[in-house]
Amino acid sequence: MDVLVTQVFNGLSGGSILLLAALGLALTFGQMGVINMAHGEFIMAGAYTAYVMQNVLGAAGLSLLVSLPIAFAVGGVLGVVLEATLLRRMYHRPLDTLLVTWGVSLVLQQLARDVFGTAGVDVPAPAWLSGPVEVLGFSFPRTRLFILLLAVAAFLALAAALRYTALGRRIRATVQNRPLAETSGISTRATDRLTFFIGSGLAGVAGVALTLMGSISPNLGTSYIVDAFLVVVVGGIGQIRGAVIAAFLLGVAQSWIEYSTTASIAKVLVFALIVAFLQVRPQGIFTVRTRSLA
Amino acid sequence: MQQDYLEISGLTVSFDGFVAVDGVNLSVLPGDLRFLIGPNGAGKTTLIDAVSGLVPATGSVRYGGHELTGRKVHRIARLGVGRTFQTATVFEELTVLQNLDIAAGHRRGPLTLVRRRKGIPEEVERALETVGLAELVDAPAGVLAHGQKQWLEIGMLLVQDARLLMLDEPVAGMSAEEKDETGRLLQRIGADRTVVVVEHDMDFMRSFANSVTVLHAGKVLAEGSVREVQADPRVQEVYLGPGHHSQAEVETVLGEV
Amino acid sequence: MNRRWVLPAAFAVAAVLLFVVAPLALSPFRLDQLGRYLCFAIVAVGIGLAWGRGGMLTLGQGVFFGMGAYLMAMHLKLADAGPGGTPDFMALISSDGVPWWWEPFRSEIVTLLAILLLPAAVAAVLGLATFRRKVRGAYFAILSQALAAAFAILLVGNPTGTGGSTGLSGFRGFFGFALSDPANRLVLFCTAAGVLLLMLALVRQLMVSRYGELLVACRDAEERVRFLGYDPANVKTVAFVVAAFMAGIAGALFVPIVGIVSPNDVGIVPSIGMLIGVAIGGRSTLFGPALGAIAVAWAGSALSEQFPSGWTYVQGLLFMLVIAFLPGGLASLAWRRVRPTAPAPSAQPVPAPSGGS
Amino acid sequence: ACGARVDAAGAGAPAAAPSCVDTSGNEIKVGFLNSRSGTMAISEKTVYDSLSLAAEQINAAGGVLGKQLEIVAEDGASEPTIFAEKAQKLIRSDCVAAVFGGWTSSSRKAMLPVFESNNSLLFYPVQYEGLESSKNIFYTGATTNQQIIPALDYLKEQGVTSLFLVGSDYVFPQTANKIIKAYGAANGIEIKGEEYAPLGHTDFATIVSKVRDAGAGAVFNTLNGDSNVAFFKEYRNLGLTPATMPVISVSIAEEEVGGIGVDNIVGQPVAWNYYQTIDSPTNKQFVDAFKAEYGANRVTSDPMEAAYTSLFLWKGMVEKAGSFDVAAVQAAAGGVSYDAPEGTVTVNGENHHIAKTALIGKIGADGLIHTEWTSGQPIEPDPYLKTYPWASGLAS
Amino acid sequence: MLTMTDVEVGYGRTSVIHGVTIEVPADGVVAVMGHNGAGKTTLLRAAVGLLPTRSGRITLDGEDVTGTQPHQRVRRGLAYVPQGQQSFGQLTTLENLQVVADTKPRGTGLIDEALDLFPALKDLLGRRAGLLSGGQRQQLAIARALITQPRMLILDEPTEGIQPSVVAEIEQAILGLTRRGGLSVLLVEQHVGFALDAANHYYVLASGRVTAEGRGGTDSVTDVRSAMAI
Ligand SMILES: Nc1ncnc2c1ncn2[C@@H]1O[C@H](COP(=O)(O)OP(=O)(O)OP(=O)(O)O)[C@@H](O)[C@H]1O
Ligand SMILES: Nc1ncnc2c1ncn2[C@@H]1O[C@H](COP(=O)(O)OP(=O)(O)OP(=O)(O)O)[C@@H](O)[C@H]1O
Ligand SMILES: NC(N)=O
Ligand SMILES: [Mg+2]
Ligand SMILES: [Mg+2]
Repeated sequence: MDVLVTQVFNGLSGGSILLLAALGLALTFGQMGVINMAHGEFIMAGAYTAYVMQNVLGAAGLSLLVSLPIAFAVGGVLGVVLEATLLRRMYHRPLDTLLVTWGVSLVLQQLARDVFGTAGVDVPAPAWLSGPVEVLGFSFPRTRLFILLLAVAAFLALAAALRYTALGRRIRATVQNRPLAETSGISTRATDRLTFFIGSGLAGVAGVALTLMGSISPNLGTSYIVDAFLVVVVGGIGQIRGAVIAAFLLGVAQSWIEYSTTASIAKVLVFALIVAFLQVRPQGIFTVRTRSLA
Repeated sequence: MQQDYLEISGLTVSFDGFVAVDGVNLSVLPGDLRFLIGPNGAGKTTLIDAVSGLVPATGSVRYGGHELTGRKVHRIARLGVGRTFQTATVFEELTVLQNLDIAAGHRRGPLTLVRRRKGIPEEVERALETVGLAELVDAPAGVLAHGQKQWLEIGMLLVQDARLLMLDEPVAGMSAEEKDETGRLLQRIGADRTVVVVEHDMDFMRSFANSVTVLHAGKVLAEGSVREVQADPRVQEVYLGPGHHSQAEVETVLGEV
Repeated sequence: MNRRWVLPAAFAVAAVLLFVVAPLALSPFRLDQLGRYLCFAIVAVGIGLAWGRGGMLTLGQGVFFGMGAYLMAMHLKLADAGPGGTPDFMALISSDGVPWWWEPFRSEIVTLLAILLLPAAVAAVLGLATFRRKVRGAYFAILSQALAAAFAILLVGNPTGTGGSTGLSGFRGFFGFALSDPANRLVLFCTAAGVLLLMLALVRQLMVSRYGELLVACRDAEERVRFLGYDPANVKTVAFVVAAFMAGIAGALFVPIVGIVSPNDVGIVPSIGMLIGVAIGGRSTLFGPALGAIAVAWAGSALSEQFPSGWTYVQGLLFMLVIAFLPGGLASLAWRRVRPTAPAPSAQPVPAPSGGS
Repeated sequence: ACGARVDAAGAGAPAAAPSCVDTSGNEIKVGFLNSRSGTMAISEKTVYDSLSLAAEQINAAGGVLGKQLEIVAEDGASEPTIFAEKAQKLIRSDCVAAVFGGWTSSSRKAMLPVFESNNSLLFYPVQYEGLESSKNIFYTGATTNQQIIPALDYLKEQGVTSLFLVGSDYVFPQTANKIIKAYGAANGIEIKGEEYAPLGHTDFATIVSKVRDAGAGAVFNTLNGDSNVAFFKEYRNLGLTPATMPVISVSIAEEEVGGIGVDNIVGQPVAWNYYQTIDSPTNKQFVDAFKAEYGANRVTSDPMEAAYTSLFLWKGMVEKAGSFDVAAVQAAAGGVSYDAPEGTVTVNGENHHIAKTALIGKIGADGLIHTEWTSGQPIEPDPYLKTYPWASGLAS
Repeated sequence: MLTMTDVEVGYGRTSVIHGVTIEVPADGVVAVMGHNGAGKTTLLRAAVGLLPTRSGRITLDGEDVTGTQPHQRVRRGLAYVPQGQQSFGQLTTLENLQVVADTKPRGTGLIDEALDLFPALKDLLGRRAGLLSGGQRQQLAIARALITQPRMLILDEPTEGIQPSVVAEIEQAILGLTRRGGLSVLLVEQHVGFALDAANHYYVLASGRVTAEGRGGTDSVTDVRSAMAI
């Protein structure tokens, strides 16, 4: 029972971290089809934003909250720059974006090394987030609860925006058929940029959250990028809700397997499960059928 | 040869509860140029999809002594079933010649496959002449205009040597002369094959159909000669709405009788 | 020049450069270095087929490369240990002796066969499983990347069997010949060069064959191919298997030339690294991937000798600029020179009405 | 044209090509081989810095045998393959007299055959898993009996009777844990659990939950790199402290403390052979010189000190031999000692490791490490643990 | 309303349209005819801005729009129904209409009007457009264009794939709109009878050049047929 509660919580918590890292990708990859390997470095930029804010503001409690919107903007601006300079000309060859953004990721990592130094830095958690909360004899780290809430909130906001707003429709329409969107009166360039801003901004937010969990170093992004993509793939491309289910499933699977084996075996087994899963549902949890032969 | 006919019985296709093809029975014999008409959304394309294996269906589709339902797309194709698409789909980066050569080739063994093509195979040569793309033989298919792609698709069917051909709106977007040419071509190749053509163009149908099946809301509404079908009040109702319709009205929509 | 002679001439020039000029002009150290580049070039030739022609962006070539390399390394360790002996690293960290799955590789024949067949067989199973289920495009790319990650984790986590993160190193002999003897190293280099030329010839034949056209058709409109009676899964699997086969052989040659294989050579990063040369050289050309791989590996060594952190920037910029602005790779520049009247590639392909419209 | 067969050339050690080291001029070349790009640059850059400092000091003091050191620096790029290749280059193309560098065991293992087949010298400055000794390598970091075993002795003295082992999934932690288990079995310390995380693993919720639930007396931590940060943050978030369950670490040095966050790790013990806070004139001089060169905010750490020391040890060997010749240096090495910042160290001529004093320190609120316990005198290196009866079953 | 003067358009290095000049007067209906591959679609794509012109000028309402983006032209009152039954496949039918109506102040009213014209779409509002039949999608495409209340409507074979009765309705609707005034139409249509019936003026295109032109009306059918027969 103890183990059950702890491991389910750990799994959900791990899932919420994956979800935060993957949510922006669900937009830029799932919706726009850009395989942005630099997404991890946008996360890193968010984390360093928190570090800089910490140094500027001092007070840990305040700076964490202030960092969230600022990191969103930082990630977003990085994304827009990437979109406007390179990706703009590549929407018709999505696989190539993977390699271009891999290059961007190399450069950003090295840049971070040259600017912030190769050693990791620390952003202390504010007092109201340190230590565990005791509920019914179980202790849950406050930081993990905070990330769980943040992830769920970010998901709800994004899903609602896409589903119910004109902006959401515009984003989806542009992604579907660029020339048609353009001739329907939508500025596809502005829309692409905005979409990329939001998706990359979410990476920035994820970065701030991750400062509560682990190290802030130039290779921060590399630890999350593959898992984040797997979340989107398992969820089903173009499906934000799929990403949520996938993130929590992977989180729980990882923590359960890890509990009875080791973290390494858990990772390998989770990969194997994903391959097996794609045999059953090659298009992910949620599939969008179309009649085209594309 | 005697077995080379298409026999569909009780064919049903449904998507999440929506029944697009609803218990269709249909047989088409070789030499018969069968037109399949019906309002938009009647289920014509879905019917072809089901026969060619693109969508799962229940019921039975038999062709040449084989049951087709449940088979994979490429297995059905190997049984001599070919089709075109409502929006022409060709290999954009390959040349016209390469498109045709590939269509001709599923029977080739591995050894032929790993060898280089020498010259233009005879059947490809013939198809090029027939569909009038001889001059564009080395052009990438991606640069062809809409109509030219449709011709190329027909050419691919020819070299594929399909015995059952299903064409989804093959003359959409063609000029009158081009339609006539296509029609004559269909008659020629239909002489010893089983051909099903989906069309909205009533003039075209009238000129070239041997027999007509009208589909409505997934069901067969009427079947017979062009004249019989045009005169069928149920067909008129489906196309024109309920009530009696003047001869002139019927003619504008269903063509001169 | 008559076009018929271009290709044989290119092969002849390559042969002279590799078999005559390089051994005479380069110091043994540089020759070893070039030998390593040639291994990457062999991998690149296969990637050119699978990715350039077949559209399969395989981010997991490190797995097949690693299989070939580890198979070879296991054999060399066992051979060094002598009949019935236990390789040095194993004796140090475990007292269990040689694991059962190492035993077959005491045999030279078994090892060679395994190098030729095992990566290809694994690729065949993986390829059929994924392509049959229509896993493709970005899905395939990311899946293959996850595979590379999992493979590296497995290697690291199993030190008694694989040497863990340290990998396998310290080989003395190669099928009985001392690896430290310069004459043997020259033979090794020539073997790599010969294999490269052979692989180029093989891929060249596949590219110009009907199979090559079919592969491009599957890349561009996989579903359409089915209606012509082909199973695209088989078509794609063949290219994937050929690429894996080449990667495996390259890995096997890499081990005696470089003297070590470790998880660092097989994970996500090296797997992507294997693509960069292909992209830069020109993914859908014959010589482009091989030349690109050699050039990139050379630039890596040369630049990092001068500016260690600079190489990371250069590598990143190469990826960004070449792929964004020169998708055909450097070969497309050369091609323009050679054939100014070449048919224009449709620069702006008709915007595919995606998403089922 | 086939070259020598393995057997024809003796036991796999065919005669090396003659050395090309040029000793005729006023300068002598030495190679520094560290990762200055890639993931290991974080650590190895610091080693490179202290090597450079040592070279500068040696040159300022008149060089080695009257010759100025000319440094040829190469980047190992965090890849063992590159290390092997660059080592080859340094030896054969640049003709250096000795090479200093390497960090990960994989980089060392990759270079080892290169140095052996060329009969050249490598000075390796990092603590490692032991079970190795090559006549072409000098190991100036600790082997297990100079770090792991003293740490266990310390824990035993503190009354710890049970341990939980947490490490990264690779050879150093795995070997270290084998030794710890054998020690535990012989000394009545119960091992309550053993967990490995892949390198770069960042979610320690499950592992830390297991650690908490196991209720051991202490945790023995062989995690490497970034994983430490995630581990200690999680540890503290679950309310665990040095008082409830201390975590002794063997891979966390001064530079890492900042990244983990002092708050998260303050009061936790670590085991090394050197800390910046060592109070001795030699160390003060080293630290001051280092800060003067690289900035007051930089810290010094064990591997940096071991690298710095290695250059002086080589100088000592060369001067004792009166020659740069490898065979002469090898012959002269035994007994060479140096008054290093960590204290006096002496080269063991048998196994080419050095005798070092073990120090257990605690992380202070200032982010530095303060000595708590010492082995009192230098411990003779014993890479194969031959002098420890309980370890006899470890390596056959 | 719309003029294209001496425009040259192409793909890659090849030109497809060579110096074509056409004019669509305010409230006028102009038909463009020609064989497959004549360049009709290419011409229209240049008119809406999907393809850049290599030379020549395009004006809309007297203003030069040659270098502008399609959406900017749409904001100036242009609407385009491309060839090939295009839609936003993953959006529902309703969302396909909304996404255009979003740009308009009283969008929902416009959607209702469009649905009255194509009642068949009413039952399909919740279905993804990618799942519709070809004809249903084409109706949706025309509805989408009309929702923007264009002053200049560009139609590329609008009745292709649509059932005959609906074709008749579409023809009536287009004629009705133009006769009501305030709408100019540039129409590519294989259905020569309808095209000339609707048009005030026609152009025949062959190999990227205008080879014949003249006044609309059913009288011209034979002229056009013979011009196209060449
Ligand atoms: N995958 C699907 N999911 C849901 N509904 C579908 C799907 N495929 C087709 N339909 C619906 O089935 C009906 C029949 O479509 P089909 O394409 O067969 O019509 P059609 O007769 O070919 O029409 P048209 O003449 O317009 O091409 C349509 O209402 C369509 O929306
Ligand atoms: N993307 C493209 N790249 C290169 N050439 C193209 C492209 N699209 C069309 N073409 C060429 O331009 C010419 C005109 O094509 P266009 O589509 O404008 O013809 P069309 O008159 O609309 O024909 P249809 O009646 O078949 O629709 C054709 O010869 C075609 O080969
Ligand atoms: N030698 C080490 N710590 O890897
Ligand atoms: Mg249809
Ligand atoms: Mg057209």
